[in-house]
Amino acid sequence: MSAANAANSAPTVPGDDRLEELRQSTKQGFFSKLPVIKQLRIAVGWQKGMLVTGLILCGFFLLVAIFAPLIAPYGYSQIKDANGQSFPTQAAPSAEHIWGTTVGGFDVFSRTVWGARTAVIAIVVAVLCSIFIGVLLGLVSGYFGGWVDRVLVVIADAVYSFPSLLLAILMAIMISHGQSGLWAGIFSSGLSITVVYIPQYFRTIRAEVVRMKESAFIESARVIGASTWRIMTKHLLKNSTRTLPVILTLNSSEAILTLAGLGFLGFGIEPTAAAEWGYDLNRSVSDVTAGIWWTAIFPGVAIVLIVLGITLVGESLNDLSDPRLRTRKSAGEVIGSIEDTSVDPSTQKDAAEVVFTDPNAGADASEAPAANTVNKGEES
Amino acid sequence: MEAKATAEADASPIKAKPSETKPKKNRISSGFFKFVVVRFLLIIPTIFILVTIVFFVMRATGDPITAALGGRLTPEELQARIHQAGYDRPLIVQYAEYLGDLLHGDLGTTLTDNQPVTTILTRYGAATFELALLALIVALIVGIGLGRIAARRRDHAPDAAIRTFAILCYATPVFFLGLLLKLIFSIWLDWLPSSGRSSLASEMQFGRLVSPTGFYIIDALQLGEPAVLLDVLQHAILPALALGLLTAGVFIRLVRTNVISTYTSGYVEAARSRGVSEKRLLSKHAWKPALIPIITVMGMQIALMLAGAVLTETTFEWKGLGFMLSTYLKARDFVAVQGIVILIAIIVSVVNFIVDVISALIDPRVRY
Amino acid sequence: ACGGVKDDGASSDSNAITIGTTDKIVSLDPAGMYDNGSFAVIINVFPFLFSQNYNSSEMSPDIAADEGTWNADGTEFTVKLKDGMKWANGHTLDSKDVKFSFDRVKKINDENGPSSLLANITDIQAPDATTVVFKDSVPFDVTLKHVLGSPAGPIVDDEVFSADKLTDADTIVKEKAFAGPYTLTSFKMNEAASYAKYDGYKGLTPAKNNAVQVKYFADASNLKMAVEQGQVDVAYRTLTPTDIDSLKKNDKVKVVTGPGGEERFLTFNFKIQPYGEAQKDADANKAKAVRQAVANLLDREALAKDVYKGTYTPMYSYIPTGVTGQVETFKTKYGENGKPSLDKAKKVLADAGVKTPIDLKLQYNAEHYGASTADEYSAIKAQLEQGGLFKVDLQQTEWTQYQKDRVVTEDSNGVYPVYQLGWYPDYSDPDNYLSPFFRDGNFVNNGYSNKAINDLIVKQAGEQDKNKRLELLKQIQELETEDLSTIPLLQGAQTAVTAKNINGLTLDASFRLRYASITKS
Amino acid sequence: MSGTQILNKDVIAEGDLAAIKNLSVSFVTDAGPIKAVDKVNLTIPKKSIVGIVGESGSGKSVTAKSILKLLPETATTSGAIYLKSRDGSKQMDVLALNSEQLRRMRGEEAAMVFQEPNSVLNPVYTIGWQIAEGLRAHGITDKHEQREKAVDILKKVGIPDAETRIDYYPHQFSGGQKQRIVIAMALVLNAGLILADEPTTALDVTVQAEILDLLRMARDEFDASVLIITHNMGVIADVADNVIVMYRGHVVEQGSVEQIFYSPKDPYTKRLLSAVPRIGQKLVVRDEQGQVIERKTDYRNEPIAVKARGLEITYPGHLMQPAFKAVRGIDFDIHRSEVVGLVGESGSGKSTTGRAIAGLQRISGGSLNVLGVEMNGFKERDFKPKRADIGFVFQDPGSSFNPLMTIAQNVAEPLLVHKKYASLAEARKYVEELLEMVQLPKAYMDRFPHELSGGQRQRASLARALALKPPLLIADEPTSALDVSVQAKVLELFKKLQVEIGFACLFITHDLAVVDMLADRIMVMHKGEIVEHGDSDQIMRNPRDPYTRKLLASLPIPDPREQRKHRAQLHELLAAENA
Ligand SMILES: Nc1ncnc2c1ncn2[C@@H]1O[C@H](COP(=O)(O)OP(=O)(O)OP(=O)(O)O)[C@@H](O)[C@H]1O
Ligand SMILES: Nc1ncnc2c1ncn2[C@@H]1O[C@H](COP(=O)(O)OP(=O)(O)OP(=O)(O)O)[C@@H](O)[C@H]1O
Ligand SMILES: [Mg+2]
Ligand SMILES: [Mg+2]
Repeated sequence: MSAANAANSAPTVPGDDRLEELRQSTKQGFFSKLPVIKQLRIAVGWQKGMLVTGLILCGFFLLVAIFAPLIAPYGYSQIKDANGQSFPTQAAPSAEHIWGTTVGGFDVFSRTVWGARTAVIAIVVAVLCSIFIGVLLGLVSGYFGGWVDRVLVVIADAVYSFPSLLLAILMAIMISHGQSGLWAGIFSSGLSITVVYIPQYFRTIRAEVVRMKESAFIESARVIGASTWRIMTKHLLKNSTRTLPVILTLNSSEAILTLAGLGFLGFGIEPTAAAEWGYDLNRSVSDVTAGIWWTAIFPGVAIVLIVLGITLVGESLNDLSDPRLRTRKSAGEVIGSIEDTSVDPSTQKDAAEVVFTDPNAGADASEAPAANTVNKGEES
Repeated sequence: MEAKATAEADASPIKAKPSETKPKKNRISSGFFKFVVVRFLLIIPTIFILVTIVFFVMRATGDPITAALGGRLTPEELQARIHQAGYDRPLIVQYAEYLGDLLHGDLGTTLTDNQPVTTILTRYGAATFELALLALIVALIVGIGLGRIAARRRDHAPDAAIRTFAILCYATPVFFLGLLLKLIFSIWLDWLPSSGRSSLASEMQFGRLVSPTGFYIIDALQLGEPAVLLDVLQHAILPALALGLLTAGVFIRLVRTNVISTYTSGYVEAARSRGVSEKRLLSKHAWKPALIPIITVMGMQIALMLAGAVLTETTFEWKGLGFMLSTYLKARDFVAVQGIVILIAIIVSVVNFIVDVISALIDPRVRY
Repeated sequence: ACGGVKDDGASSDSNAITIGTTDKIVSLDPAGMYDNGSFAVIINVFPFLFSQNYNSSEMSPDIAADEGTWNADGTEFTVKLKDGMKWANGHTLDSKDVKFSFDRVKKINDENGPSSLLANITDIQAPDATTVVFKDSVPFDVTLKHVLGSPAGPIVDDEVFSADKLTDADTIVKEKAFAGPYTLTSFKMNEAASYAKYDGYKGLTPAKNNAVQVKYFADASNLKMAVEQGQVDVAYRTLTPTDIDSLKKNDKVKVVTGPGGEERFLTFNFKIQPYGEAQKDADANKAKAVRQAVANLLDREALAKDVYKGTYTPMYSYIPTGVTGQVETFKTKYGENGKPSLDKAKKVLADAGVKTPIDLKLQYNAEHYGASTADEYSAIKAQLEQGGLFKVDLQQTEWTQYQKDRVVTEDSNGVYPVYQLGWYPDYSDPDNYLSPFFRDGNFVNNGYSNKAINDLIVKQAGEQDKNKRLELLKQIQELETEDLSTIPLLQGAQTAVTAKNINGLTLDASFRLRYASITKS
Repeated sequence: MSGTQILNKDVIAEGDLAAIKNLSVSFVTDAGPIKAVDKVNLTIPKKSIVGIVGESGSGKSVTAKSILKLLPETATTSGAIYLKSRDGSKQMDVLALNSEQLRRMRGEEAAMVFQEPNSVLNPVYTIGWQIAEGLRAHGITDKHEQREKAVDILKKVGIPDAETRIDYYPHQFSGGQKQRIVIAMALVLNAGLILADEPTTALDVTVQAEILDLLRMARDEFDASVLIITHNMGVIADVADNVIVMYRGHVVEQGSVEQIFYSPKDPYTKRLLSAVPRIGQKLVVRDEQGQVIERKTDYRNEPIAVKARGLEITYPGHLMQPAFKAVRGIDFDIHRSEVVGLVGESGSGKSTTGRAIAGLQRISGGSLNVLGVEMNGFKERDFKPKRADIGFVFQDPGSSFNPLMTIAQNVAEPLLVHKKYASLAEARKYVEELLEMVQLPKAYMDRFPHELSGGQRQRASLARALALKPPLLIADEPTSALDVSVQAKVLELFKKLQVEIGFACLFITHDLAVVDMLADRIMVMHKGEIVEHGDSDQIMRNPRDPYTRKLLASLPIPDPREQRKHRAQLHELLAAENA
């Protein structure tokens, strides 16, 4: 990750990569090198605020998703309580149903909570599948070039330029041909989103690979005689995926919106298979006009918040990984001086002796501590 | 153009120094036209691929006869009708046939309501176009305005507020936003109509037009009735706002990032070192170079806008292509869906093409 | 800028009655439609030989001059037409038009068309200008008059319509090929239509108003807002239960209801239902016990009230309320007075020696039957699971696939053991609720066949004597209630919401909204 | 920082234009704040050229930028920068100016010429517009006047056809022309002080000489003072009147150019001067005992490793561009254990040739025989075993390592690929030896490439190239990314290894002095052709080809007196050429 930073910052801030080294020399735990943690450390001010807000939101929804069975008082398709008493329909929020019930008698709170789980699973399915396929295709296409590349690019561009929701709808109809059980429903939605995102990963990875293919370290691997397979797996794969976290978060939020859109248009997951916010919103449209606000507001706000959270994280990561978009604290205590970044090898123990035929050359150069030479120039 | 350029050179042989390799001043050279033509031809494979994908996917989604009469006729009768319509022939034959028709410019007639697809496209295309245009205006005003403010006040409170607003625009599904807007403006305040493109009365008025354009604003002007125009505008506000804000969210971000990155570039710093004021740096020196990536992404955004239009149009019953598309999809009317998809593909490709040409024109570095 | 404006004042009648609907039109040409939305337009602009009078389920002459007569062996049905009728465009309306209309439906045989309804009619003759003779393959076919009033029955102008292909809406409107209570003055497919009273109509239901305008909505909630905000005077078909419920409380509008012909039912696949014929443990008795247990456990009232808020009513019979011959056999045979009975269900199963709980895969289709179906079926699931007799696995499949999967064919036993179906009648004759379901070669295709019932159905279809026919219908229903090929659940109610100043709106057993009766004060 | 910013009392000595007092600058970085410039004091006399030299990162640019207060928000400054207005009427403390005063000062009193002309010109505006922007900012709003002035200044800096070229976009100019335009932008405002930050680093020597002439013109004709920042002692010797030496954020020495070159006081200055490569200075390496070590064999008797005849290399054109012939039929041989230097200006095809030998670039015509394999139409499969026999050292040591692999992994890569060792663990011992050979301590083995300094990385890169003890090494500008002092060490190491191992070597560089130190023979490339090749002594002292001569004459000698003569020669040569 820090390599990514060094590469990024080199053209804009002079000497920044040397600073990177400096930072490395002050030992840090493995933990702080993890993408998000690292960014969290460098963020300041509003930027930090936005990142933290995003992380809190994401974490919150993740926890809700994981502990849904504990948090939700009822099941997502439960319409009778333990005594066999049917829930009231469209009941206003009350002690039993803190966020009220829907037209079908579902508990809004429970469905909203279970919905988080569906959303998270859908994201994971969609993003994992599309990353896997997209990265693979991008790698192959970018490295080999040729007509396979050209064809893939045209296809990817065609698919990419096609409104994603439409494609997702088509895929949803096609995939949901089979029966839609719990997982089948989630998977079919997830997969229909996948199709939309493969081209995005493909494009990103391919661009990165094409750029890197010409770079010195890939060329040096070629000079060495490394096989194509080795170059792709050892050298290209890891290095080309550094931009993924950002796209990943941004795509996750789009995945949620697509899932909700599918649900809203009635191509999504069945209510008895899982709770899905878009579907709930669809069902609550007529409630809203009848003054029954609680069935729409909660799932709606849940969508907004989870997308907000993910997008905040994604955008912050994006800004923080681009030095031009990153702010730093504006003043503070000086922790190091320029000495630490000197590239003059004379102070380094391993320095080799230099001997020129030039008789003037001062052969010994191991002294010259900088500190006591300050202001020397003033006399002139 | 080439001929003209040489003629110019001949006419002014003032300093005909043959010394250096002199770059042509006139950038619109034959090379540029070659670029335009090649770029234009690239549209064809894109459309071909989309048509192919949609054709096969649509066939895998079922047939319109079952969709319409499945719960009504006996399976034998259904099968007979499917056979009569030829939907049970090998797919590849149907595909070849469809492509053949397509090459003759024949998009076919819809299966579910027997209308020529071209009619559907012109009639509903106008509606979508109107909505997209209005939304684009909203998006551009909000997006560029706020985006530039955010870039200038970067990392201060206004920036954070604008960015959060942008994300919220983007994070709120258009149908939820639509619901809220309807709730507020048509139910509580009762200011604006909740759906449709015009009231029934205006609709009837449009019937009087000899040559309706399908753009209701233009049609209302044609009619010359202020009441109709007002009615049409009132209907357009909410959908345009919903779709426009959705897009504006993306635009804000786009403008902000790109302006910041040009604003911190070498040439802006150099201009600053020559005493150019900050205001001018932002409005000229940083803005125009930022425009190139902005325009490129905005082109892409138009595709997303069409996708957004499906949801917006359904939410507000704006009877445009997106609305019809979801209707025809439900009816498994593959001819209609394919027709609309082709049109969308063409629009998207053409927009991207135009965007490429425009950015080639703006960006003097791109030489052909 | 106003150069391109036509001057016909007809379309801008400020006093017109405005109607909003979520119906969808497929075709304005009768030969190309077999759906409610299109038929709703067609009944108002085309004449029929026979149609139902207000609040009656019997067929009365519309442009026919008499009730029609059968010949001695019941193979020919002769109808006389009224004299001197004209189309709105001035063409004469005579027997040639009638023959032309039916011939072309059969000839065109459009894939979306109603030609299948005319299966019994073998030939039509027009011996003179006011006489039409139908040859029918079923002796004394009691359904014939209904068919003549069904989607296959509109009479069209032979000088405007094409004999062998569909005629497009623009031509029909431009040529004024109308002779029903109204003419269409402007028509925009699925967006708006405006009707003007046709004074030349001499049929059963002449218009009581001068003009009607219809606006087409796609989304019920928008239609609801429109009627609430006074943008339309009448909202008809199909508001959601929630909408209707909230509009009932709104005193700016009236809610008008009437019986509906739509039926919703559960279907058992006789091959693969528990203990079905294709199962390893096939046992006809046990299978029947399972069906009867289900019948005992269903609580129709709860469904109608909780899920549908009265927009559907409980259906305890194979023939819906409002149609002749209905006997509420389910009320007496299963449950307790219309309420579910767990004890009875347990007993039935125990008697047949069925092990409980029974795993039941239940399929439904909200895509086709409306979003509320999801609530309906989760309620049914809860009802069946109530006493622990069943474990229900609810499933849904995309509609076209559903249609393929549900049926039993020569090479497939179908995929769904129990599933949802719905039925919208072609005409409101009891036969239309029996033949399509239980006669051999029916549309349900669930592997059910019962010779006795089949014979009885054939018999009632040719029974001229009303009382005898009623007796036959009762027998059929009772037998079928024992067999339970399907279990009727709900009957649709028609609901319209009108502004306070709208009167005369009639929702009756014709199951259609006829604009003619509406008045505005 | 409140109070008066325009000072009335004289804080700057009579003959001086600017004075910096106790300037300190610190930056906030991801790792925390860092001090980049520490209590710097310096003065800039009127009408003189002051050069600042010092290693990379020593604070030269930061100092220059502070004069215009152009530092980013993350910088904190203390101290004072006093600047006299051109007419001497006003004196100001730059750091205390308010934003409007600052804006007016920028360009009018002091102007900046940046290093990279490509990024400093706005690509989407014509140069005329950009020049006019400066004028506009300083009160000249009349369009005609703006244009007139712009044309005028463009002519002055030697842009031909200024009247028409003024409406061109930056990309339509060559690198040297762009730099002239940037200088024109500074001159047009008639600033008293021109700050030139490495104005020639990106340019070829021939162009560099012209730009330096231009700076002299600024002093002599425009009466401006010029502060020039550079790494290149030759450039200093060529143009500077006064020199400031910076080291690690401090000014270690300031004095006249003669004083610095002939009697440096500070040890760093001495070291710097000694590390500067000079023509005619042969590199001699000694073993631990201080004995000079020499190559045992005479390369002339060795077999030929690389043989090119009529070698042509073409880059295929993309969608729109035509194909580009980068190498146009060249002949050469490289013997075993011989070092052949390949010099030439940027874009002449040097790298392309090197890459072709390494099998990285297909050749399009002629014949190229590398270690017995014909490269015209070669198959990767056939060539693969030979790859073990070829080492390649890249220009940028940083980017030639996989950033996600440790140094040990990177260096062991060729060993593993050619199955000399089965695993990294087994290879470790040998890698250790290799690193020792290039004098990198073991401790660096498990570091990542970016955790090493440039010089260390280049040494590791040498270790990797030599891991398989290849008989042929191609070094593509292996030291041009390094500071002179680091460069000296790497070159020395290189020479030592060459003597020890005796590989044949193609040494690509654009620095004639470097190649002279190292090479047995030299080839001069120009526009894809080899214009001259022969023994290095012969080429350096008796160049026959006019291009070689121009190249040599343009190369500034890091010795002010010599350089003065040398410059006269160059001018003669150019005059002759133009005649
Ligand atoms: N914007 C900045 N943020 C943080 N550190 C910076 C910034 N600009 C410069 N520095 C640091 O200040 C130190 C001095 O930088 P400066 O650019 O003045 O060096 P230089 O002497 O010009 O080097 P070079 O010859 O490489 O241009 C360097 O260590 C650099 O990393
Ligand atoms: N991949 C490529 N595609 C097209 N043209 C190229 C490519 N690489 C180099 N060239 C062109 O070939 C010519 C020779 O390039 P080369 O890199 O060999 O020059 P060089 O002498 O090494 O220059 P430098 O000193 O700047 O490295 C240049 O004009 C360059 O623009
Ligand atoms: Mg610098
Ligand atoms: Mg090179």
